[in-house]
Amino acid sequence: MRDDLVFGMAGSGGDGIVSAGESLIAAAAADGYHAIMTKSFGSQIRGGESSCRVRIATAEVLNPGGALDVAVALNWDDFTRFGAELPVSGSTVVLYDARTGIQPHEVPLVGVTPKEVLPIPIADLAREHAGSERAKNSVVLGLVAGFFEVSREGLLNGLRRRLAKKGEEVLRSAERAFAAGEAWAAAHPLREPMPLARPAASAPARMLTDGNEVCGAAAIAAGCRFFGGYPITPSTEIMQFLSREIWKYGGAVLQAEDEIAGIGAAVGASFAGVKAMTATSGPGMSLKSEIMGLATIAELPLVIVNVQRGGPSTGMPTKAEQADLYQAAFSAHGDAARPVLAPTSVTDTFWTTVQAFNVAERFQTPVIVLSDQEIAQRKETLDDIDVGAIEIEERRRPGEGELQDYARFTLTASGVSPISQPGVRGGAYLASGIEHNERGAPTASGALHSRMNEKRFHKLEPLKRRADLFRVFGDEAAPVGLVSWGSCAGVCREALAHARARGLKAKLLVPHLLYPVAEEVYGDFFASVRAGLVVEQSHQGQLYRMLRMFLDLPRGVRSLARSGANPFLPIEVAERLHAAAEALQRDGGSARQPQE
Amino acid sequence: MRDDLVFGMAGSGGDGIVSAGESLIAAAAADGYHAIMTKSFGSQIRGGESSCRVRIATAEVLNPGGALDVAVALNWDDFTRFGAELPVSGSTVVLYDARTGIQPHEVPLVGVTPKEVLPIPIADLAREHAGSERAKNSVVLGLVAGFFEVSREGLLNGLRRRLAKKGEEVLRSAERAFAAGEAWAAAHPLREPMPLARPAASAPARMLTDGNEVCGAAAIAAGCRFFGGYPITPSTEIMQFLSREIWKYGGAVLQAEDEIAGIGAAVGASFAGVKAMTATSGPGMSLKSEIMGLATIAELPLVIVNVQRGGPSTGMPTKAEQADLYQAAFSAHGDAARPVLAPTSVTDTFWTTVQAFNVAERFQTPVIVLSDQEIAQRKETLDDIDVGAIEIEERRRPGEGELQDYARFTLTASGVSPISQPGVRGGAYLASGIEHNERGAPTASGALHSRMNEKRFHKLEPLKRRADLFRVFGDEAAPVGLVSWGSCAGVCREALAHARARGLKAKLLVPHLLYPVAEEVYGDFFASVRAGLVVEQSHQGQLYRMLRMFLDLPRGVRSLARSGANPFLPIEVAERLHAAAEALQRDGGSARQPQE
Amino acid sequence: MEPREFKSDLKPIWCPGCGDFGVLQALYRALASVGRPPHEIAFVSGIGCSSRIPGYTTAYGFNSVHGRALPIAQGIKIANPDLLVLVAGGDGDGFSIGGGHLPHAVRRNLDLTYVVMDNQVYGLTKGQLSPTSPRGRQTVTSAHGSLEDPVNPLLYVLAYGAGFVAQGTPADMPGLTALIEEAIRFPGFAFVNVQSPCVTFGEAEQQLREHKAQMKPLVALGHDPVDRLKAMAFAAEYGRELHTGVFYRNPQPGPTYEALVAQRQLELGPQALPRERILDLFRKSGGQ
Amino acid sequence: MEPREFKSDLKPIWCPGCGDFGVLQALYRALASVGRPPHEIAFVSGIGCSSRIPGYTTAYGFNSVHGRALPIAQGIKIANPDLLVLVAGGDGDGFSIGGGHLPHAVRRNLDLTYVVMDNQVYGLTKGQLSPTSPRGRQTVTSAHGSLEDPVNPLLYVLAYGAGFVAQGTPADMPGLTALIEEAIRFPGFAFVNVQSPCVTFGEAEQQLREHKAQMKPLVALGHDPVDRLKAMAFAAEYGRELHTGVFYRNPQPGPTYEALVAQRQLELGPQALPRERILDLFRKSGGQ
Ligand SMILES: Cc1ncc(C[n+]2csc(CCOP(=O)(O)OP(=O)(O)O)c2C)c(N)n1
Ligand SMILES: Cc1ncc(C[n+]2csc(CCOP(=O)(O)OP(=O)(O)O)c2C)c(N)n1
Ligand code: SF4
Ligand code: SF4
Ligand SMILES: [Mg+2]
Ligand SMILES: [Mg+2]
Repeated sequence: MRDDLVFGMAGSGGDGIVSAGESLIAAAAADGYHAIMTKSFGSQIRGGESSCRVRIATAEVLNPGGALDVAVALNWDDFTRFGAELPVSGSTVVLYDARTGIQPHEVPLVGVTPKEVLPIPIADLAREHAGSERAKNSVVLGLVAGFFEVSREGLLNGLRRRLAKKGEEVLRSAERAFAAGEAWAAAHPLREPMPLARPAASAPARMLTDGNEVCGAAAIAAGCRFFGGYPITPSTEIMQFLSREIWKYGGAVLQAEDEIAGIGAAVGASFAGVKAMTATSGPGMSLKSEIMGLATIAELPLVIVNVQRGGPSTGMPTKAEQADLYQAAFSAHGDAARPVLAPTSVTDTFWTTVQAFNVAERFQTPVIVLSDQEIAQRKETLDDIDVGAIEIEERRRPGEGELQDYARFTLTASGVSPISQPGVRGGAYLASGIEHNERGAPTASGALHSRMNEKRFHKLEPLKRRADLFRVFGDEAAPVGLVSWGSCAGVCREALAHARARGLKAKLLVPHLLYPVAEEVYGDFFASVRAGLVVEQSHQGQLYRMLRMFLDLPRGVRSLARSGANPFLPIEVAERLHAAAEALQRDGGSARQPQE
Repeated sequence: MRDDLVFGMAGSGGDGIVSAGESLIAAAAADGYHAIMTKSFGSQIRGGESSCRVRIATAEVLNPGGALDVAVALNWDDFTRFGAELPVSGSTVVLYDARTGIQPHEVPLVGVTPKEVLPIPIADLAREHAGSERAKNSVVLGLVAGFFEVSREGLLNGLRRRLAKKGEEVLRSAERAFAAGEAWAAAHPLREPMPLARPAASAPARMLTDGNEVCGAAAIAAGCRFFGGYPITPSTEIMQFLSREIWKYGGAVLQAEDEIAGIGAAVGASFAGVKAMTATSGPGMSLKSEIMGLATIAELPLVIVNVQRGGPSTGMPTKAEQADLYQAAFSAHGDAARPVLAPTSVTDTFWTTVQAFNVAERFQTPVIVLSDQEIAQRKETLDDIDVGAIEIEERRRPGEGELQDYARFTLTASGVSPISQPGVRGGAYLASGIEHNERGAPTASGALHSRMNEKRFHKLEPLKRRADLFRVFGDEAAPVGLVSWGSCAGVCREALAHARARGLKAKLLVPHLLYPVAEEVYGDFFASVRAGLVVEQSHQGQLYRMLRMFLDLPRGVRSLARSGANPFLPIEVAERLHAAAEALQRDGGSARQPQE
Repeated sequence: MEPREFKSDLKPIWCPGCGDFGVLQALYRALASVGRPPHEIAFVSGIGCSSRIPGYTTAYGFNSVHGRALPIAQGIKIANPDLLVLVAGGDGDGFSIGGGHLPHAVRRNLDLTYVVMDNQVYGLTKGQLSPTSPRGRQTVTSAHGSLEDPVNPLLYVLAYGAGFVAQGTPADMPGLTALIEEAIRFPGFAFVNVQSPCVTFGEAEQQLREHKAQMKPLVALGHDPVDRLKAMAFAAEYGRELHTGVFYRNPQPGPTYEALVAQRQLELGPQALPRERILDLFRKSGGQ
Repeated sequence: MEPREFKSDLKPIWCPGCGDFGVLQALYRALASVGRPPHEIAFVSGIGCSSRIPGYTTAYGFNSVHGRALPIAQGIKIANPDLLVLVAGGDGDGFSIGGGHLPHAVRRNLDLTYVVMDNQVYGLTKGQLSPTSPRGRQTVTSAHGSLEDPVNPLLYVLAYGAGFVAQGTPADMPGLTALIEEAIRFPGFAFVNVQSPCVTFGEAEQQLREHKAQMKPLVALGHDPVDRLKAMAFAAEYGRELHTGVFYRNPQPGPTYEALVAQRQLELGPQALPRERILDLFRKSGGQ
C-alpha cells in the first residue's frame, strides 16, 4: 500500500490528458484525499502538447512531488518534451500507448531504467470500446483506477458530470472505455502492485481550487470591494474570479486599459474609502511601481498581488520563479518601503491575502502579495478554513474630535494617522505624491521630509515583531536550519522531514512576511543555527541577499538558489542540507541528533 | 587673506539675486578661481523668493561648503525662508539692506551671533546711483568686490556682457551702482578684513557649467546619437542641451509622449545600431523599469541617466536625495541586473557618463548613471579634460565569419556575443523580451533560462574588478574609513581632510561603480579598516545596506544617512568620524597617527 | 452656496497673471451654483502648474502623479458614485503622458468632469514643448523648432465619443463659468478644454488679450451642438481658430458606467454567499 | 523577390485556422512585391498572439513588450531612416496598453507601416475583453457582459491625422495583400486595421466565413479616399459594418519626421565642434 502517489501524463492537444488529470484530482478530493495538480503546455496557443502531474496522498501534500511514481505517455514525442516536468526514476511505473510501436526496452528515457514499463493499447481500447480515440483519456482513467485503486466511484461520477451535457451516447462510450482500461489493468497486474491507501474514513470531501481563485475569494472575505487590473498570465484568474463574484458583494471590477490605470483606479477607490486590490505579474509590477510609490507617500491602503513568473521582461510567462522579491521590496524611487507577504500554498493564499488587507488597512500602506505561477495555477485540495474566525481589520478613521481642525498626516506616536474619506464633513484634505506637512500641504522643507520619512517607516516597525507571520517547523534548537518562501517552502517542508527522518536535527523557517525583514524573528531562529540554506527559485538568491542587508547570518548559512522553471526536489534539498551539516561536523560542531 | 569664501544671498523674485550669483561665479571662473554655485527657490513658479550660494577658492572646490562666510540679505523674510540652505555661524559676515529697518542686534538669526552684521543702504544706493532699485544686485556685486576683493574686472566685464543688449543707459546705471557698492565698502571697512587671495598667476580661465549640460556633452563625446526622453525636473537640461547640439553631430532628440516612449525609442535606436540615451528623474525611472528589463534580456546597450530628486513619488522635485539606488539596482522584475554608475561632481559627470556608454557598449547592457539634483544643477568650474584621450568603446559586432549561420545570443566564454544590426546582411535575428535560445527563438526551457541568466550575469563579472571605477583618498592602511558616493563624496573628501588635519589616520573610498558591488575592491579597502561610515543622503542608507548584501563589513562600519534636502556638512562628517575612531580606541585599537 | 466656500487657505504658486487663476475663479463660481458641499466633492489632478488646482479648493483633493488623474478619478467614482468627481490638469498631463487613458475614460462614460488648462506648453517644468504646441515652435526642448503637428484635443475627444465637449477661456469669465457648470451638470463624461494662458512660458499670441480679440463663440456661428459631425469640423480648426462654447452635447446621453455597475450589483447581490461561506464556491468543483 | 524569402524557420504558435496566418501570407506577398531584402527591414511588435509575427519572417525582428512597439519602431526609424520599418500587433497591444503612443506616432508622421490584427479579444492570455470587444460581450473578465463601448481604431487614427488608413481581412487575401503593399509604399505613417479572426476565443460572428459574407469594399460604395470627413463617416460605422479598403489616403502627404531630421542635421552639421572640443561650449560662459 502506498499513501502517496505522483502521476504524470502527457499527450497531444486532442488527447484530453489534462482533463483526465482534472477528473483524477476531482475524484481524489471528493474522496477525502489530499492532492495537488500542476499542468504544463507546449508553446502552441491551442492544440499543442500538454501534460499534467497529479499527486495524491492520504496526508497533507506539500508540493507537486519529485520523480513520478506513475508515468503515462500517450505518445513519446510529447512526453519527452516535458522531460523536466515529468522526471522518471528507477521506481517509476511507465504506462504508454502501444500504438507508438516502441518496445518497452526502447522507450526514450535516457539514463534511467523505470521499475516497470507497460505498453498498453490505449488508442485501440478506446476505438474498440468507445468507437473513438477521443475516449483515450477515459481508458487512462480506467487504468489508473484499475492499477492503483484510486477513487473508482469518484472517477466514474466525475465522468458522468463532465459528459452529462454531451449526451447519453458520449457518456456511455466513455464509461465503456473506462471499464476497458480497468479490465486491462486487472488482466495485466503490475509485477509489484502499488495500490493507493484509502483516506481515513473520517476524511471529508475536500474543496478543490487554485491559488488565484482563492486569492480572489480571500479578497472578498477581507472586505475588498474594488479591483482594478489588466490581464496578464499567470495572474488573470484573480480578475476573472472577481469579475464573476465581486458584484454580489456590492463591489466592482474595472478591467483597465493598462496596469497603470488598473492600480490608479484602485488607489482612487482606496482614497474614496473602499478596500481595493490590483493583481498582475512582473511586467505589470514594473509599470505599477510609480503609483505604488504614490500610495506609499499618500499613505493609502492597497493590496497588490504579483503572481511571479519567469523574468526578466516577458521572460517565461507560464513558468514559476521567485525573482521579483527585490522589485517588491525596492522598486519605486525614493525611500518607499512597503510590506511584502508571500503565500506558500493554495490554502495558505487565503490566509496570506487576508493578512495583506489587514496590514494595508492597519498601516495605511500598499502591501504586496508575492504569489507565484505554481501556487497560483496549481489545483490543490483545501482544508476547511473557518473564514468567520479570521479577524478583519479596518483603517483607523477619524473620530468626531479628530475632525475638528483635521490634519490628515498628524505625526502620531505610532506613525499611523486617522484617515478620512470624501463624503465625511470636516475631513477634507489634500492627498498628494508631493512631500507634505501634517495637513497635506506641499513642502520642500528638508526637516519636514525627514520627519515624514521617519513616520512612514516607523509605522511599519511593529511588523518586524509579528512572529505570527512566520512559521517554524522541526527541532527548536537545531544547529541546522532552512529558510524558504513561496512555493519553495512546501518543497523544504518535505526536505526537512526527509532530513529529520535520516536523523538530522534541523528546522525550517517560512516567512510569510518578507519585508520589512523581521530582525527579531530571524534572530530567534538563527540563534541555534550554525549551518543552513536559504532556498529559493531565483538566479540571484534574492531572499538570501535581502536577509544579509539586515542580519548577520551565521557563517554557515548559504544560498541555495537557481533560476525559475527549475524547481527543487525535496530529496535534493535534503541532501544539500546533509552536506551542510557534514561540513559543519568536520568543522567541529555536530548537527546529528545524539543516537539514543 | 582667505583662500576660500562661501557667499550666500537671498532676495525676492525681482531682486535678481541669482543673477548676481551667476555674475559672481562667472567672474571667478574667468579669473581662474575654482567655484561652485547652487541655487534655491521658493515654491512660486516665478517671482517668489530666491537664493544662491557661491563658493570661491584658489584650490579645488569639493562641495558647496557649510556655514556661510558672507551672507547677503536683501530682506529678512526671504533670507530666513532659506534657513537650511544659508546657515550663518559665528564667523559669518552679514550684509543686509538697511531698508529693512532692522537693527544689527535684531536680525532674525536665532541662536547665533555673526562675526559682523552690517546694515547697508543697498536699495537707496541703487536708487540714488542708478535711478532704480532694479540695480540692487549691481550694488551687491560692488560690495562683494569692495569687501572681499573678488574679481573686480571680471565682475564688471560680466555686467557689461549681460546688459549689453539692454542698452547703454541700463549698463551705465549698473556700473554706477556697482561703483557705489564698492565705494560704500571702501568707506566702511570690515572690522576684520577678509579679502580673497588671488588665484595662482598661472591659473587659466576655467570652463563653467552644470552637471546636466556636461552629461549631454559627454554623451555626444561618447558617440551617443539618439536621445529619447520626457521632461522632468531636475534632469530636463540634459535633453535641452542635446536638443540644441546633437543634430550637429548627425544625431537626433525625440521628445516622447512619456518616459516609456522615451526609453522605448532609445531601445529601438540601440537595436538599430546607434548609441542611445534617455534621462529622467525618479518618477520617470519607475515608469521606465519595464523597458529597462527588456534591454537587459535583449542585451541592448543603453544609457539611462537618473538625476535623483527627493522621493518617494513626486516628492521634492527641486531637492537632492540619493534614495534611488535600490531602484537603480533592483527595480524591474526578474533577475535583471544592470550596472549603476554615479558621478561625484560636475567635472566628474563627464568622465562617468562616457564610462557609462563604454560599459553599455562593451557589455551590451543598459547602464544607469545616478546623478543627483545638486550635481546636475549646480554650476561648477571645470578643469580642462583631454576629451580626445578618453577611450571610446564600440559594441562587439559580428565579423564575416560570425555572420555565417549567425546566432545573436551565442554562449561565449565572456558572456558577450557579437551583436548585429538591421541593414547587415546575414545578421538578421529576433530580439525579444521573451526568454530565448542562442538564436533568439522563444523558449520555455528551464535549462536554457538558467544558462541565459548565467550568461547575462557572468558577462558583468569583469566590472567587479574595475578598480579604475573607484577612487581612494587618504592614508592607505588607515584603520578608519569613509565610503561615500555622488554629491556626498565631495563633502566627505573635505571631511577627510579635516580629520586628517586633526591627526586622524583615515581614508575614503568613492565608488563610481555602485552595482554590481565590486567585492574585491571593497575587500582591499576594508582590509585595514576597523571603524568607519558609509555616508549618503537617504533615509534608509541604501548603499550601506547594499554593501552588506555582498560583503562582510568590518563591525565598526556604520551607516551615516539621512533624508534628502538635509545635506551633510564636512565638519559634521569629520566629527562623526572622530567619534567612530574614538570608540575604536576605547575598544583597544588606535586610529590616531603616532605623534612624531 | 458661495464661491468663497470653495476657496482653501493654500496660496496658489502660480505666476501673477497666469490663466489658471481665472479657471479657479470660474470653478468656484460654477461649484457655488451647482451647490454640492465641498466635502462631497473629490477633485483629482496630475502634476503640473494647473494640476495644483485641487489644493486651492476646500474639496477632497488628490494631486496625484503626472498623467494619471483620470484612472484615479474613475476608481473614486466607481467606489462612491454619490461623490461629485472633478478632474483637472494640463495639456501635457492630459494629452501627452496621460493621453492613453483618455479614450478609455470617455468610452466608459463615467459621470466625470474633466477640465484641461491648455497652455500649449509645459509650465511647471519651465517651458518645454507640449503636445498642443504648434509645429515649428521653439522651446527649450525644441531649440530649432518642433518637427511635428500638435494633437487636437477637441477632435480626439469627439472621436472618442464624449457626450459633452466644450472650450472656454478665462478671457470670457461668465462663459467659462457657465461651461464648467454645464459640464458638471451633464450626466456623463464631460470635457472642457480651457485655453489658459501661461504668462511666463506661453506664446505672446496666446494671452488673454489676444483671446479676447480672437475668440469666436460657437453660438455666434450658429453651431447647433447636437450635430457631432459639424462639431468635428469646428474642432478640426483647433490651433487655427479659437472657438468657444459647446461643441457637442449628446441630447440623449446613455447610461453612465456607475449606473450600470449599480444595476449589476443590485441584480447579482441576492446571489451572494455570506462572506464567511465564500469558500463554498470551491466545494462544487470537489467532485461530489 | 519571392514571398518565401521572407518566411523564417520558426513554426507559428497560432491555433490552426487563426486569421493571423492569412495576415502573415499577405505580408510575405506584399514584401515580395515591394522588393526590399529582408535584412533591410526592421519588424517590431509588442506582445500577443499577433505580436509573434516578426519571428515568422526573415527580417530583423523585435518582439518587444506589450504596447510599446510604436515607440521602439520610431527610435529605429530615426536612427536609421534607410530601413523599411514595419510594426504589428493586436488590438489589445495597440489600442489598450499601447493606445497612448498611437496619436503621437501618427502626428510625428514617420514612414512606418502599422498593421493591427484586430480580433476583438485578448488571444494570448486566453480570451479576455479587448478594447474592440463590443458592448455587452461576455468574456472571462466580463463574466456578466462588458459595460462600455469599444474603441474605434479607424476613427481615432483618422482624427489623429494619419495619411493612410485602411481595413482588410484575410477573408479577402488579394485585397489584404494590396492594402499592406500600398501601406508600405505610402510615404508616411500608414495604418492597416485587419479584421483577423480568433478561432479559439473570438465571436462566432467574427470568423472568416462571416467576413466573406459581410465585407463591404469601400470602392464598391463609391468612396473616394481623398475625402477625410467622408472617411470618418464610414469609419464611424466600425463594429457595425465591415468596410474594407482604403478609408483615407492623403493625396499630398507632408514631409516625414525623418526627412525633417535629416534636413536639420544637414543644416546644423557644419556648426559642430570636433567631438574632442565639445567642452569648448562651456568656455564662452566662462566670463572672458
Ligand atoms: C512621471 C513624470 N514625468 C514627468 C514629470 C515632470 N513634469 C511635471 S509637470 C510636467 C508637465 C507640465 O505640463 P502641463 O501638464 O501642460 O501642465 P502646466 O504646468 O503647463 O499647467 C512634467 C513633464 C513628472 N512629475 N512625473
Ligand atoms: C505589461 C504587460 N501587460 C500584460 C501582458 C499580458 N498580455 C500579453 S498579450 C496580451 C493581450 C493580447 O491581446 P492582443 O494584443 O489583442 O493580441 P492577440 O493575442 O489577440 O493577438 C496581454 C494582456 C504582458 N505581457 N505585459
Ligand atoms: S509657468 Fe505658466 S502655467 Fe505655470 S503658473 Fe506660471 S504662468 Fe501659469
Ligand atoms: S488564440 Fe486566437 S488569436 Fe491566438 S493564435 Fe489562437 S486563434 Fe489566433
Ligand atoms: Mg501646459
Ligand atoms: Mg486581440
